Amino acid sequence: MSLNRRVFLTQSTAVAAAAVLPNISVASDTIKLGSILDTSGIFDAYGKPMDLAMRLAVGEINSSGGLLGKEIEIVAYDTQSDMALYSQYGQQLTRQDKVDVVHGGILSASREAIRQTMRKSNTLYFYNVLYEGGVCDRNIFINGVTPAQQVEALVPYALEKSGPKVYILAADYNYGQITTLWIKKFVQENGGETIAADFFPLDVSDFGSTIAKIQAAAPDLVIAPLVGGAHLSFFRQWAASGMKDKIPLASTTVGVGNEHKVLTPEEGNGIMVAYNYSQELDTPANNEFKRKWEDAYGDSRLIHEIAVSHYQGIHTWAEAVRRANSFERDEVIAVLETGLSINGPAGKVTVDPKTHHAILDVHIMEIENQGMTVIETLPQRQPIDTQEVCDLEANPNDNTQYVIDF
Amino acid sequence: MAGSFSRDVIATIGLTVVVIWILPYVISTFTITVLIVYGLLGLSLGLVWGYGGILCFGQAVFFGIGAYTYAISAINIGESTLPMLLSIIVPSLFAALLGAMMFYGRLTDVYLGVITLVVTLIFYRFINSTAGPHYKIGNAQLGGFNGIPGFQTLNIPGQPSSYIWGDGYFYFCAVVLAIVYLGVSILLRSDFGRIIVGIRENETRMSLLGYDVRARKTILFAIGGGIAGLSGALFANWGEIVTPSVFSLGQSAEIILWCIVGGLGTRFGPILGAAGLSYLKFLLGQQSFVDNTLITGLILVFFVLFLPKGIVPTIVNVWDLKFGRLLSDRFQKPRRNRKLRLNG
Amino acid sequence: MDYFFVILIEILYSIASLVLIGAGLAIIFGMMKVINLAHGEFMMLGGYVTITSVNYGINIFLSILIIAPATVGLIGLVVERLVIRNLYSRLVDTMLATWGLSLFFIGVVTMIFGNTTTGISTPIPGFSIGTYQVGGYNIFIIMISAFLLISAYFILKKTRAGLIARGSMQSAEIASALGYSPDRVYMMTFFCGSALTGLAGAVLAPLVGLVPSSGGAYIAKAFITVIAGGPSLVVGLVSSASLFGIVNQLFTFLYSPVVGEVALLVAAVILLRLLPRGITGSFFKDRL
Amino acid sequence: MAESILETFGLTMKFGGVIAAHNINFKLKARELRCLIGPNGAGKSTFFKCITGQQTPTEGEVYLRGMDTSRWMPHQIASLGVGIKTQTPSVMNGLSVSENIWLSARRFHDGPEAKRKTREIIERLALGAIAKDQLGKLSHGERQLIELGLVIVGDPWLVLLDEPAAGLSGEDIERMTTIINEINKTAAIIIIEHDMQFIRSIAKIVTVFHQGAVLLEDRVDKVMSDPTVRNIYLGKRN
Repeated sequence: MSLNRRVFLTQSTAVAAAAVLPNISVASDTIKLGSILDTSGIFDAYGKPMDLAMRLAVGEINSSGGLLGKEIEIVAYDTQSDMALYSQYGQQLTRQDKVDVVHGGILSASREAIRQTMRKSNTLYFYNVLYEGGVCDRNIFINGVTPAQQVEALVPYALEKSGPKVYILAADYNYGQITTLWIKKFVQENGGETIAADFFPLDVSDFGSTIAKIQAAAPDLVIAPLVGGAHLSFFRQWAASGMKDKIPLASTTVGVGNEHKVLTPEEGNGIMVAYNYSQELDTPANNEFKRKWEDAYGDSRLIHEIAVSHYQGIHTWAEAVRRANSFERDEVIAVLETGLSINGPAGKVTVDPKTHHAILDVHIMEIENQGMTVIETLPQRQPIDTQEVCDLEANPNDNTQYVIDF
Repeated sequence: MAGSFSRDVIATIGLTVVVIWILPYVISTFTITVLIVYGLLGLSLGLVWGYGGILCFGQAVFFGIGAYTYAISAINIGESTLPMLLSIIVPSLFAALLGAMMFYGRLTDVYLGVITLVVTLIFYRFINSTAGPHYKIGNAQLGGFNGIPGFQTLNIPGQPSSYIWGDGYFYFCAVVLAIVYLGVSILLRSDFGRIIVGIRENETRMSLLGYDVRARKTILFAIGGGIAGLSGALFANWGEIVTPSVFSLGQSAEIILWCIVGGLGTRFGPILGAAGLSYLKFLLGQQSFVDNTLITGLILVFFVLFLPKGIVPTIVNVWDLKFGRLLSDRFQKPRRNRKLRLNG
Repeated sequence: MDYFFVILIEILYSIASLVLIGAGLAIIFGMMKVINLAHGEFMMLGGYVTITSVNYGINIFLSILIIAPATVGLIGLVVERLVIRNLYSRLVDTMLATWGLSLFFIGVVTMIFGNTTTGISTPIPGFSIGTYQVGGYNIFIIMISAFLLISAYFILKKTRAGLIARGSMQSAEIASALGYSPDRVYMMTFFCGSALTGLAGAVLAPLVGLVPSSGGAYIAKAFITVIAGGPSLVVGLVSSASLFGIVNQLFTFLYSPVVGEVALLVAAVILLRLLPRGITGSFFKDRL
Repeated sequence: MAESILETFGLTMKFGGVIAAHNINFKLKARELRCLIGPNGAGKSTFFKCITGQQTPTEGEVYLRGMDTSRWMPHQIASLGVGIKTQTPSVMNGLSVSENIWLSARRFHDGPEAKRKTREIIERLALGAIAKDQLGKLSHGERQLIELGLVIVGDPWLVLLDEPAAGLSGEDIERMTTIINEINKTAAIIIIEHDMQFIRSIAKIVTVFHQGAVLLEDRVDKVMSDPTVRNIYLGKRN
């Protein structure tokens, strides 16, 4: 870790030296918001609603007079679910289009592909997606929930509803690995026991032997942070083998991309989840948001967790600009770091000054007839995982994605 | 093998100068850089397939090994010179090993395709499943699906804090491509190169003439692997992150597509194909009217059906028909003497 | 003991699904020496046809067993007439063209259905062996595969169509000597191969979440199974599917699905290195 | 009696269930010219392939100049000084005549010498006018001749010719005969042929293959008048 950091520091000083290019902002009537999302290719189920949410948010701001009297101009690129295009369009946004802020990135790999570019070019960057946590960089603001925020809420509830023996099935990448560590930690703290954890690459779609293995191990609860289309097969095969009514399921991912709407009620009902948002959230703010969405696009069933995070991220930025009365990166960051809050469709969202992550409401929910019914709401949860390793107030030059050691 | 070598050198230098001076007015240098890197990758398969007749479905493996070798060694060493060299050596050794296994096992055609395809898949699967904290080489965490970000990027040899980036990196890549292109030209003009072309034309005959076909194919395969590895390292430096997608079948497939569209059996064709199609992909990303994959697919089918030789050879043919005839009229050959005669 | 049965069923299921995945490709490759790289997309189309027709309220078994194969067969026919026909005996070109088609189909399906995962649930409930629950649909897949293999064997062995098919596999001239234009034989072959592929995609659809790029997961496996099987159609398919199915499942049970997949791939490399002409190129010669 | 440069002992080649060559014992002396005849599928071409290493015999051995080469690779055998012209011309169709010849010359000679040798062969076979032409565009007869050119560049001491006269006109056959006699001054030759006229004009001893085995080996006139041979092979033709 220490060497990593040394490298980063030398790198960033060199970059700072090289990046003293004059950033002359020509007075104009618009300001540019860069958007970089996969709106085609295999991740477009996440990206398309995010794109719609972004346009909705910008539309609202513009129709109420813009920001500081200027209209927001969207500069959007479709990265086609190709990580190489992130680097390319990231450069395009910062060097050629010279945007004032960038919102976007979906997978962690895509964020890491552009994060340094944004940092080097002093372009404020918002990443508004549920992810594995640990990014510590003063130039980025992260608006999605992190594993600890979810797991801290989900595990005690799920353990109480089932029993102490837990079997974990996780997607084999950073998110899955890190989430698994947090699950293990909270299972232990709540008096349970993790009897096994299996990891699956994102394209595994045959879970037959795994289901047999689970039965041999006979857990009381299966927690499944599985990701993507192929992994959805697990829930289907689990139900098909008749296991669904025997061992309860919990997940930190089903529903993020509206997966629960693909599963039939027989397959999905009863899966326990914990997120910041649900379409079934019956609050004035959410009903208002859904109404606006329907007015703009018709079908509000497309709305999902990260589309809402994205929407909230854009409003957070806009609010900070208003309060700073400036588009300058440093002034906007300074305002954000005061612990700025906004009220979004999913409730109050507050910027955590130490980590630049979000303090937000987490709802424990159960999937019911292709919807997510809220069981319990835990207000204003701290991003405790990232807080353990990251303190930007103390180390403003930090530029690392930490992996939390247990 | 038409044209003299000196003409090649002049053309290469001329083209490089055009790319460096004029193209940046049209396309941003950052984008041209990656087009150049892909051009280099296209050239590597263009050499192996177009001149050696080896259809490798897994050229991306060497690209990926190059990129990962660079990233891993750059994190551990903290300076870029040795990692650059390693990213050529390691993939080319691996290619030599794989090539020896295939060619000495007398595998051809379809079976060669299957093996290279399967090796690609193995790497892709393996690298994708290295998210766990125990997958660590020295200080470098392999990172699974998310890849490796934040490694030391290219610096002036011996000065780890003097980075070559931005426009400087663009010039660097352009010059690398020009050098490799000339290197390939020299190789193809050498006896080895001409023998390789003979093997492409008729492997059986060449072995019946006494050439050890297996060894030569292995060497060529290793050279191609090295070039692909170099382009992988350049790609890593450009994107400042490496992810398992460099090993994906899609990546391998794209390289084949570049060669087909640009033209096999030429050096310039695959480079043009790579740069052209990647730029097209980049442009298509700015519209959402038609699905990109669909267009790529149609281009491929169209070329196989109607322009199976690719763009560059077709243009050359048309050129020859138009202007070549004038020349050959002037230097009309004496009428063929069809009589078989035995002198001495 | 119960656990042993569960494992046995999983292994059989694994073999059966490899047979299903490989069957269409094997027929087209065996008879026409065409490697159809759009094979995975034909399966994906079979899946989408099934899901769409089920969503329109058509009986699921009707959709799987009749509608999907027929539709994909027809698509195959069109593809053969428009593209493949022009490329016979150009192995590499057919591979490239069909690969282009695969991208084309992915694009078309994406434009129609989007990239969102879709799926239907399995129509057959699970049952228990001792204390274990097993998917009933897995048994259905095993039965379908067995049925396909047995009928393929008898058709090839006993019927006139089988005779023509076997003749064409030896050389196109034999078919014309029997009084059939190779052109028509090829057309029929491609139709049958595509229909079978569509069936495979349809049968597997209820077990997986389907996206337009799902085909990619199948093509490599199908390719490996068929090539490793070697020249004999039925015996080759069964022997390589068995080998890979067993290797895959054993390693999956012992370690994890990743190790299982990698073990399968490594087994394929070793096999082709030792038997460059596939299993039936060296053993079980002159069988079907 | 001169030493044998080629000997096979019990050479047998099986493909699956089919026996293509069965227990062939064969001897050839230096600078001998031998013809192999026999109906299609008699195992003549398989016999050639076993000598050149294109196929590894299932059983038995091949000795070339006293060395057991049964398990050698084709290029190793070719490097000894064995050349073959295959049944259909096997040449580099995409390359020019001089490139083809050069490729053969380069195998045995270094840079400048290879070039000199290429020019020499082109002149010797009177190919100057078509030296720059692509082989794929030439006639069958021209390609036959060029393939022969490829074979003789390396000054082999054993040359195998699989149907050299097939598809040639009468005039060209005469020339082919001259070339073969020329090669025969320095090398032993085995020729597979069906053209009896041609065989009569060229061969002294003929070996008859039938169903993968050697049926008979004798002087050409004796073979031609042998009733069994006439029955199985010539009978159908005459």
